[in-house]
Amino acid sequence: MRNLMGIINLAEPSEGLGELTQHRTLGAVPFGGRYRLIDFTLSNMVNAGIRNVGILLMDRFGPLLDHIKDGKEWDLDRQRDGMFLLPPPPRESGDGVGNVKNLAHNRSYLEKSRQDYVLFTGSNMVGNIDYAKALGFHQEKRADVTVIYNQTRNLDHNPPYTAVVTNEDGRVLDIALNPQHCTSQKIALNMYILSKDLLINLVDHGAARQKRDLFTELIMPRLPNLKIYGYEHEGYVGAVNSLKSYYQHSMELLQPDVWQELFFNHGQIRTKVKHEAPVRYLEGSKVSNSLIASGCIIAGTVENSILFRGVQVGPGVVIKDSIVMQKAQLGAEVSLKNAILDKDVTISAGKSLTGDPRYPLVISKLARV
Amino acid sequence: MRNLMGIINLAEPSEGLGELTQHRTLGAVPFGGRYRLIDFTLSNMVNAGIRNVGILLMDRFGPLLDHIKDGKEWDLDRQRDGMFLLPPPPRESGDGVGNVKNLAHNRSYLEKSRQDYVLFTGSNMVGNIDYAKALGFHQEKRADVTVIYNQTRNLDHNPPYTAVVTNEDGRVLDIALNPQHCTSQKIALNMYILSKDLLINLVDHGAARQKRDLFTELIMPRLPNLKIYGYEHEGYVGAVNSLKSYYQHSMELLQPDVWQELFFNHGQIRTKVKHEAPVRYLEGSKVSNSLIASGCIIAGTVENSILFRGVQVGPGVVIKDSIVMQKAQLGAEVSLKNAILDKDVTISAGKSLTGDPRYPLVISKLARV
Amino acid sequence: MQKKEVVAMLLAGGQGSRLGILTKKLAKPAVPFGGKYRIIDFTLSNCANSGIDTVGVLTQYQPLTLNTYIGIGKPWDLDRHSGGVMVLPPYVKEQGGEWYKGTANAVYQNLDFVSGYDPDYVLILSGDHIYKMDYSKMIDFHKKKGASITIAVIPVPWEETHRFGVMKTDETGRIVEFQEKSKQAKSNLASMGVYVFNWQDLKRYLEADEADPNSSNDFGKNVIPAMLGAREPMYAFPFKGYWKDVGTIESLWEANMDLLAADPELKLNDSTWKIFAVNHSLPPQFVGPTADVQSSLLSDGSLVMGKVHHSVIFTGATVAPGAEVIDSILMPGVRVEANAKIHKAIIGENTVVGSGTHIGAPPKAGEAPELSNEAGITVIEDHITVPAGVRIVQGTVLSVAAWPEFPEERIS
Amino acid sequence: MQKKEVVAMLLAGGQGSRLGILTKKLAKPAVPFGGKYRIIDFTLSNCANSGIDTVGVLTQYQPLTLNTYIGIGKPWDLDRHSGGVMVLPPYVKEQGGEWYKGTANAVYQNLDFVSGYDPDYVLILSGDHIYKMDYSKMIDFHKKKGASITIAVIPVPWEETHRFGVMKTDETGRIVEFQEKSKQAKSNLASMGVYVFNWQDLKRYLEADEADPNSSNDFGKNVIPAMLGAREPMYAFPFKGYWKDVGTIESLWEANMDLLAADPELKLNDSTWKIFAVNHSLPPQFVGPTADVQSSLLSDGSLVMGKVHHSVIFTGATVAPGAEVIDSILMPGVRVEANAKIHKAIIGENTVVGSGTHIGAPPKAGEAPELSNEAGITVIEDHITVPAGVRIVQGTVLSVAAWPEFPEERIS
Repeated sequence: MRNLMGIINLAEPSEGLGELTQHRTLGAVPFGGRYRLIDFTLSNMVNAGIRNVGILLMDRFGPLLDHIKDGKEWDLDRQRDGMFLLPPPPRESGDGVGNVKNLAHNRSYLEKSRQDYVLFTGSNMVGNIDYAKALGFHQEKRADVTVIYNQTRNLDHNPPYTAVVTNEDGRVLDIALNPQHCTSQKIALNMYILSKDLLINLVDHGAARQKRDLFTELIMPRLPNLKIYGYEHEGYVGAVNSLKSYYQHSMELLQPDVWQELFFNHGQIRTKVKHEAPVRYLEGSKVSNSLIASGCIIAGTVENSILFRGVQVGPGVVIKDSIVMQKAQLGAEVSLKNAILDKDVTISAGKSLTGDPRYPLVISKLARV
Repeated sequence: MRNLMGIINLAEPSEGLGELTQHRTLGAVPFGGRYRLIDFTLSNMVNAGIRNVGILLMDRFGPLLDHIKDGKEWDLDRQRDGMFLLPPPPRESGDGVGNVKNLAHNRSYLEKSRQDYVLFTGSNMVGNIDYAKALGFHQEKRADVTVIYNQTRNLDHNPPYTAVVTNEDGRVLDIALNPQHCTSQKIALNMYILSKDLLINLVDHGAARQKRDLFTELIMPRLPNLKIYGYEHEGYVGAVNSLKSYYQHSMELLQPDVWQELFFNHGQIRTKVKHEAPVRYLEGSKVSNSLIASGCIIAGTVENSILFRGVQVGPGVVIKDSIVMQKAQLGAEVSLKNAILDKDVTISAGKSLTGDPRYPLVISKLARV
Repeated sequence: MQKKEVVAMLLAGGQGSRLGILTKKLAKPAVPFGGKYRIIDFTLSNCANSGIDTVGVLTQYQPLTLNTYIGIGKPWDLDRHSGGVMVLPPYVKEQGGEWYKGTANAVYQNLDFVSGYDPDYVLILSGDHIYKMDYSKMIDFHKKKGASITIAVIPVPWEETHRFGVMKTDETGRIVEFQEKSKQAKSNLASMGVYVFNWQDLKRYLEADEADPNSSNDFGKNVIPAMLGAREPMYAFPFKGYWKDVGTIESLWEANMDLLAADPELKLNDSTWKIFAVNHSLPPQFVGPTADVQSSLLSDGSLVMGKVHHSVIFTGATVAPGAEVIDSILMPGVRVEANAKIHKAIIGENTVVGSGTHIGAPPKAGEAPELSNEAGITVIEDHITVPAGVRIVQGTVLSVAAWPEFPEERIS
Repeated sequence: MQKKEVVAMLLAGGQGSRLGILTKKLAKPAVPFGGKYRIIDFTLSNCANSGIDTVGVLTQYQPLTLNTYIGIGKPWDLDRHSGGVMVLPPYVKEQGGEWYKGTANAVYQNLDFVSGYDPDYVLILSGDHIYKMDYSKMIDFHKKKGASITIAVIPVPWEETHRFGVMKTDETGRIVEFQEKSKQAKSNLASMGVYVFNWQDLKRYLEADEADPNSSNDFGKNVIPAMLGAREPMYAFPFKGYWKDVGTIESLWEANMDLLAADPELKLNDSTWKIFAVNHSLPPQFVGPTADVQSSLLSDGSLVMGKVHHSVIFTGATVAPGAEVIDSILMPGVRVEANAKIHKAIIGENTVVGSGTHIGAPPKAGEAPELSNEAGITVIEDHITVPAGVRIVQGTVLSVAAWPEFPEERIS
């Protein structure tokens, strides 16, 4: 896999996550009790043997940098290859610049990289995807671009999404963005493989023509001219692009088969290390069907929930169907249902907060309720 | 020194360095054969026992991040304290935001830090300054703010500069920015110590009133109300804020006493490690009064010059009074005088480039001449 | 090399033979403890939290796991350009090689390492105690007293004094008498095996001790009595707080159980004095729909579907539905299958307990454990599979090597 | 632990006694070489550049400098979560401890370490050769041949064959005969001490070798002849390029001088095959106004005001005005004072050569060097001060311990 490099694009829209992305880029959103979203993509890459990963930075990257540091946790602190932070170009106006300009600004990094193939991905996919197999497919098909997709069970997709239609050989016949009437069960995962030369060509062409998005503005219009193939990832995958999908995919971790597949069946999902004590369950604690991160101390009730590091659940506290991030302070008799508490939230004694599974209640970072 | 933290402000003006700062922040400007400007300030801090350093990022920080990584070279990759990258707030308009807003945006970092005192500096000072002594002075005088200054021999300063006047006790009586008629030989080094509480108060006050610069807009106007002292750094120091001063301070390194004082008399100046071979001097090479970084191969003539890593000086090449950065490719018989070549420059055979000591010729990064 | 005020020398070479099968392939300081730690984490974290940044770790017995674990000391902030942690095994010199003969000899053989830092003080530590201690306070005390050696002491119950070296001190704290494991103790202040020496005094006494052919080259037996005999200024530094030597199966089990108290004396969650350890990227623990967890510690990557009461569950251990684990310790990666029962036992790393098997079963009439154990704690070797449906009587020490006919005869 | 296709075992335990005072406090692989490297850098860099990421380093003699130097292997990209570099000293097991008896025994005692990675192949290396080699090509060759062992070989001049183990091969490259340091060599293909073994074969032969009480437990003397006797498929992998055993003062000096050729066979500046080393934050070298530097290598932090011709100047060494250094090696931190002369000499680390002193002076009539040395290379011990105005005759080996009356009598 020495011949594949990865580029993780952080310049992707994240408005759908509301307060969760107010101060952080999408890849830095905490997920699954101790991770951040980018951990899955980064770990998948490293597990596939990728040793050269560029990260296209956009704004709100502070928490992300603090999380990934020099890439040591992913064995990417290397003398040769390794992890590279690719800063955006200085902005001309107040709005985002898009990934094409960002890539163009970092063209010399692309040129200098020794690998022939590039895996270009977003940072919001939760899954354990075998990129080595995907590259094998790409090479076997002699494809120009290989789009990785997942087969879903239904046709009721939540935008934003990209549907693809392929023939039996895997050749992509159609690509559609958020179609009103979707007839395909194949949903692209915002990750594709192409040769470095093609990528540089597309970027050069696009940058000179004020294009912003590599996939929609430069690859999609070339469907007739390029050999675009679809590679199916058959396992679990969740795309986090809205509060609803964040909540839904979080809750799916509570299915033992998903927990097992994501974290144990394939390579490890690595993340930044923190020094926390094991979880203390006190006498009388009632915990069921929950993921609990280290450093928690639990005397109360936790059901169908995810607790991040260092949450204290006093006696009388009841947490159901909720996600509670790091260091939340919950007063006596607090009750939560269908809620998402961002980091360092304080809830005063006796409060009862209830959201809806489709519209979970979100409490922003550092809030005091 | 566990009670002093450092903040390095990269949000400082750098237009004076022209092409050298086109793609990099001032602190990332290569200096002295193998360093970047920020190495001096960072190393001085660490040598004084400072273990918590925040770096206020602005724009063009790519090369800087690549250089300092997680701070390991400065022993700042720590479980407690360490190095923190402080990103700027999202910009409202196209122009810079100033260090006050930047500090305000990172207020929680300041609050969480365990130290009582803050050393606030720029990134453009070349020197070996004992900050531990400066803090001792600050505490002994019970000062509110201690400004570190250097005594110069003449009154002909190059703007930008800040002149201070002190009484015998060291109390600052006057501060002036670029005065037309300067009567003081005491030039402030853009580094000062104050308590963390005072810093937070000033930032809170200033941020709410759209102030941009901590020193000129918040500290200077309070000269009548605050106990401001001046601490004299007695050794060598160079402030790099223009091409002329860049060239001048570079050339000063060729004085053996300056080389000795900067690099050997006090603590080490640390920098990012690169794997380069020892310098090869071939038969017939003529090198005198020059600093040569590792990886160079020399057959020609080098006089009063600084060669960065991996420069090849073929037979017939003559380099005088010049600064040649990393990996320059010089064709046969090339001759340089009073020139500054940025990284990866190619000069074709036979060319002769000559600048003036006060107006050195600068060739930008990656240029082909 | 840069001068250092203090260099710590951590004795981690002991086999810990009283821990039996737990230290067959592992030095005692590397034995897992408290759900996610190893014993040595407590001493190394004390160094980190006390600002000691130069530590030599003296190893000799089965050091591979320990060496790998310590690495360059990153988790304890000991990966420093100047100083940091250095593992010091015995080695061959021009005159040949020699194993470490005793605690004092181990330090003696590494005097060159210490000299390199030209320290004022040397802190001698052992790697097999569970406690939190600010060594910088002890060093301040040592300086203030002008001592040549300061020994940390803790009061122990009088009936246990015979297990320790005890100090008799005068009203200023100066040590006037030292008794090593005596039946007629004159004091209940036990040495914790933590010493601060003036570097020059340490060097002098170690050289003298080495020159004495009758010495067993041990700090407690030889060096300290010699210093007392020479009327050196020796002081006792009183320590308050939790301290436990986990040198036996019983004390190791007890120290783990101590963590499960409603308000444990040794707090692992204290953010001002963290216990650092090598952390692995394991997912958060999963407590299943049918779980019942009470008064227990659980670590990352564990999965509990059954009942866990008053137990310590290490990283990656799993407890299947219907199984119960009570008053027990499951080391990393242990797998307890459905309906198995584990009572008052220590299950070694990565061992599988088959479904329905009962470990720590009360003996039937006339039945005795195969290999008896103090205090009735059942211990199961690491990396083995105990088949389904087996009954293992309480107090058994199950090692496959020592009990080759296992397990057929024991299937109930 | 994760499976690895290849595990490398690097033999670094030897004293290197033929290097004399250069290895008094230092294992041979840690001896400085080439201006900024240590000998072991070449082998470790070969591993890094060949994609070998799991390396055990077997140490025994004076390992402190080597251990500190290797650390967790960061400069060679060997600080990995899975695999990486691990220093393996001799250790005490349940049955007691045993020093490494020979190269084969050293690996035998660490079979557990290797097993942990369940490798297909084991690469045996030594830490005292200067060369650049892509081991992955040798492993490919080994696989293609279906060999049980592949031995890297290099042609040597026929008159030197008696110094090596030589292989006679058939036309397919299969080894048909092996002669260890024989005077009647039948081939000039010398073994480089680089072996690829099938893991299972290695294990089997090491266990058999260990069981043989008459074996000296050495790969060259025992294991390889035993395999040849059993008609195992053994192949020779021909290596082209620079390779040098730097086991003597003379060969160490020569190998350094080889780097000074106008077009050296071993290129240090090749960016596709970098030699990695621990780098220190030292300033660029300063070549002063009065300097004259020709055909030399100079490293970071060095300062030259005098004449340096055809010499290797290590990090931090200084040459004062008027001094001259010719055909010599100045180890790290050496200080040559004004007007001193150094000819064809190796000056040990941090030694000071006083002003006007002449090292390597041609003998006057009837004068002979105090302690003679092959090839007339003068060697000065590390960390000493040679006073001003001394004359040291060429070929002297100057060790203060061996020559206590130094230096008074020698002042000219």
